[in-house]
Amino acid sequence: MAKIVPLAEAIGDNVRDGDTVAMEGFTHLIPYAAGHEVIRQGRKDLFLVRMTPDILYDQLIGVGAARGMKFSWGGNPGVGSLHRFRDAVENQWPRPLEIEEHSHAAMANAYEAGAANLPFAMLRGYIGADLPKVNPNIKSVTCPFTSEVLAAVPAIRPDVTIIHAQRADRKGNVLLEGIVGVQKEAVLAAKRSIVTVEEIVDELAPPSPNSVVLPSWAVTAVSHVPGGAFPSYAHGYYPRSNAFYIGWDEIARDRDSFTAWIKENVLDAGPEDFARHAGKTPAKAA
Amino acid sequence: MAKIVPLAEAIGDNVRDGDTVAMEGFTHLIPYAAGHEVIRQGRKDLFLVRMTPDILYDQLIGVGAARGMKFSWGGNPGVGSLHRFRDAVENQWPRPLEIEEHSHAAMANAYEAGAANLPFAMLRGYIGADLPKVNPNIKSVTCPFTSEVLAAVPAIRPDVTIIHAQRADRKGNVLLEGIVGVQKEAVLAAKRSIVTVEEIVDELAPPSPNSVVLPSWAVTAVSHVPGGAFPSYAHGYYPRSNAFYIGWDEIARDRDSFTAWIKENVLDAGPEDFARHAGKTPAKAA
Amino acid sequence: MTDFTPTEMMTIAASRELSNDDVCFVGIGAPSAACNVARLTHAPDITLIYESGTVGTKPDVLPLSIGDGELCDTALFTVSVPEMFRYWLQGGRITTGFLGGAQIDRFANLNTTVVGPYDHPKVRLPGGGGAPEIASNCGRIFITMALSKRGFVEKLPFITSMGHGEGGDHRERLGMKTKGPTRVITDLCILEPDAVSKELTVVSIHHGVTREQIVENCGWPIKFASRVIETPVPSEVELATLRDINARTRKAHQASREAA
Amino acid sequence: MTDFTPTEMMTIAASRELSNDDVCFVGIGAPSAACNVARLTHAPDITLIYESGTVGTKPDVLPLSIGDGELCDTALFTVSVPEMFRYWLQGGRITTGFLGGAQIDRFANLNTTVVGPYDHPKVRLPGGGGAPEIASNCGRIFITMALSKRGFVEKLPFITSMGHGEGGDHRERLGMKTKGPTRVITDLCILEPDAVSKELTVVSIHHGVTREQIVENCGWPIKFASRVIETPVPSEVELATLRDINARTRKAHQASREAA
Repeated sequence: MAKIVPLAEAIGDNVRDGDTVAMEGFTHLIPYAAGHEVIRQGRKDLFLVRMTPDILYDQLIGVGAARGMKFSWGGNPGVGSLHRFRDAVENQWPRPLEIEEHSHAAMANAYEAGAANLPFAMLRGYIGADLPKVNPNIKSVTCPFTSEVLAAVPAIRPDVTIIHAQRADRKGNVLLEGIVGVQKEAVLAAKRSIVTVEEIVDELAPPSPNSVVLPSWAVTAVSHVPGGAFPSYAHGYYPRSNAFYIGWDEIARDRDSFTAWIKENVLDAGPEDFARHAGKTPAKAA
Repeated sequence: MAKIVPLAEAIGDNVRDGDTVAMEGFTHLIPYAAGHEVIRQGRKDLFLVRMTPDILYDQLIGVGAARGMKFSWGGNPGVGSLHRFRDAVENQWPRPLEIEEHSHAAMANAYEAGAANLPFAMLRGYIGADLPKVNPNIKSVTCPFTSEVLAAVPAIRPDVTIIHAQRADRKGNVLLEGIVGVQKEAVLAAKRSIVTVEEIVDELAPPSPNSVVLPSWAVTAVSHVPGGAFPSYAHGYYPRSNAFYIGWDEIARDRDSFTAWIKENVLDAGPEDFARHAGKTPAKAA
Repeated sequence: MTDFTPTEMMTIAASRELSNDDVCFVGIGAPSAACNVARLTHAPDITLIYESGTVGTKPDVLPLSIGDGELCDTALFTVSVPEMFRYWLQGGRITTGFLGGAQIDRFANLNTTVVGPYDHPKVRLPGGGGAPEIASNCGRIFITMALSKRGFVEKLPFITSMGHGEGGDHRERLGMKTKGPTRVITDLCILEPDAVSKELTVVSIHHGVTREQIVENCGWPIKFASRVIETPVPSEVELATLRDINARTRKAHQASREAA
Repeated sequence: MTDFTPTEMMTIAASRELSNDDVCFVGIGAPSAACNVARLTHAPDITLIYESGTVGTKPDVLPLSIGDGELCDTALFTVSVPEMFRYWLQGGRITTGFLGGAQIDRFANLNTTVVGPYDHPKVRLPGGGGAPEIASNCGRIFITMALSKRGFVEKLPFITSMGHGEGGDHRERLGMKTKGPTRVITDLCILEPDAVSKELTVVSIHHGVTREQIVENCGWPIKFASRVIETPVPSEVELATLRDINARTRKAHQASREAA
């Protein structure tokens, strides 16, 4: 059964130095508040996993919390580069970053295989592409019926997965809605999981019997952090701050302005500071 | 784009003698009206696929429409045997029935692989079980990373899949809700597909953005057949007739009473006869 | 209470093995009754899953099929069948699976496939359904079956799902990390696999049942543990709960028969 | 209308290639604009899919990211990302995929991964994302990129996604049954792979553009088809539609900037 605890406690209990950590969210529901708490608690040597490392992972890389990253697209969506990520790969600042690079399809399948307790995932993928030449974790498997050769990648099994969701009930059952990405798979593939939520309610009340729900017994900890996905968004609560994503380009381009931003907005701040983003501009689909 | 046509036309255009046909439904939403239309149109030499062949496949087997069947559990749920299925396997009446038998997990994975356009599915399955000794379509595959050996089965790719759903809109987009079984996978795995529905509405209005929807362009034909899942049920419309399932045991036990039942309720009837079951006893969850 | 049927005793004995922390893969019949009695008595927070995809169901009446509407109506959520078998069962999320069968052997292997040769069966049974993977992927397995010579046999014609195979460390040798069948609950007694040989052994005898009855109703020379207890008789609450849910179930199925 | 920018011409030329029967895997930027112009002009029933899982979206403003809320709000339905890549893309349900990149070669292979050696890159680009499998699993691929010597290069340092590989029947030899890149739409002209060699060849030149400009802006000695037409200039409706959606998009993003 999930424990409902403050965010600092959830991170403190479940994220350890050296862990393989997936903070997932495909544009939507990115767990920014939880990621900032990881930075504040000074976790180090993390191996980060995420399909689309965006600003949050740029921040974790920029403060030197990560020893490596497994990913499939590392950019600022619609804006351009992740400057801290580039600085780490191109100049080893603030430390070298080991990378394991895949395609989206391979990562999505690898999470799926992790959730399904399979050792690997197979896909019709990487045909004619160069990634298999530089990534030894891309191999192949042969169909025992047709002899067709398919790409194979290891299942993703994080030590801990962290996601943000719309709401939980008081037992710790969690509802996700909208662009749900790979979050369910990432939680089920992990040894431990933390979910931050916009609201904790008496009745979960999923709108459909087939809604995306994570039962309490499949989650380790739930924390109430309104606004915790900002500048990403929470469908039904608040919209994405495209302006923040555009503005980040300038902040992250320079090591000093980045470091100053982290001090002011992460190190000297707390999860409660995210609350001002919650519901400030109601989402259309609320 | 799906064509919205009468059931007789949908079956006439899309189900051919000798086809591999999946009429899916896991207790819920079983396409009885469509199956009866297949019998009425005299299709023969069908290779039937279904995880849980129940009364509908007992009927198809009993009239001699099937040359073979791929399945994982062939019984009358909660009641007992399928007598027509047993008669075919034990006594070759009315004709021999080739069987390919799997476990539920293997069938579910095989449909999933078909929908994903993979040639085979793998699973942690069949360990210590005898089915692999009698079914040459159960092989193995070795993980290229861990050397673990997993079971492998061929993907299911039916010529045509037939399902029943709650509703479609006028463009042919389809909504399924409740126990959705393997129907989405079975449709996406097939070359052609037919969906019978309780209602055709102006707006599909799924209750959640993550509802189970089949878009019109992934479906071949949609037919409006209210009550078309009876004696199975349609969540939100009418409940399962457990009494019919219990009563079938007696009807099907004897070749003559079975044949008489088919003549009266299938050959001399039509899809419109199912309408009397629609909404007669409103479902709790309506 | 000593006024109970052997089937009631079997169901209640099974229900007692379950706790609030269990996530159960429930089958139709005795397992469904046992799980729901547990939920309505000592284990209100138990999670019941039916292979039709319904998770966290709290049915008011027992389902006739594994996919009755009642299960979905009262579930926390419902997933597709591929997801059920991939993420939840194979994913290792189920603590306890229930199985039964037409036949069982001394190592708790089960047959629900055929009597006679597979290609020319004397009796064609429904087949395994979810059993082969339930047997290997659940944390532990409970089996409920009435004890009879026809059901408890010396040698199975077909192994539908593996229990302890040939006994001993056979499961480990095949790479399985789950416990397999840990209890076989019958209408006369409770069996457990021997710690080393894994042969099913009587550990508890139901009230009013004799060792002779047990020996006579088993198809192999059945062994008794060095310490055998008497199964505590059903409490009033247990029995009332079971009879209530059975009565509600009969009424509901009758109503649906009349409406049909 | 002859009062249009090269980027507008590129977007509108791309939009014309799409029809009501298309199921498009849409990328951010020019492809998103092109697909939505098609939807708002000659192809109202076109199906637009974004890799975030949104199917059948009809956004009123163009998304900044592939997963903006607008896409989900206006979608027929939204699936998980694994389902998107497994059932819909790999499942072979997408007729047309859009790609772009930092660099392209004469066989329409693309690089969005690195400039310089992979292990010690001069410039680390975002990477492939969905591109490797979009390139192989969609029925056909359209590429939109501005023509420039930096982008259209003699040799790629890294092949992120394969177009026609080494040319000729390379795709068939690797077992692919899809067409690969069938059109490269630039701000100056439209290229198509030669029927046999698969080398990109100019087939249509935008109004006011000279052959010299095209030659000067390409990193390899670019070939012209034996018959080259002038790309029809944008119609008033096309241009108005594109400018309207761009204006709505600017306004929406500005609003979100002020609210931030």
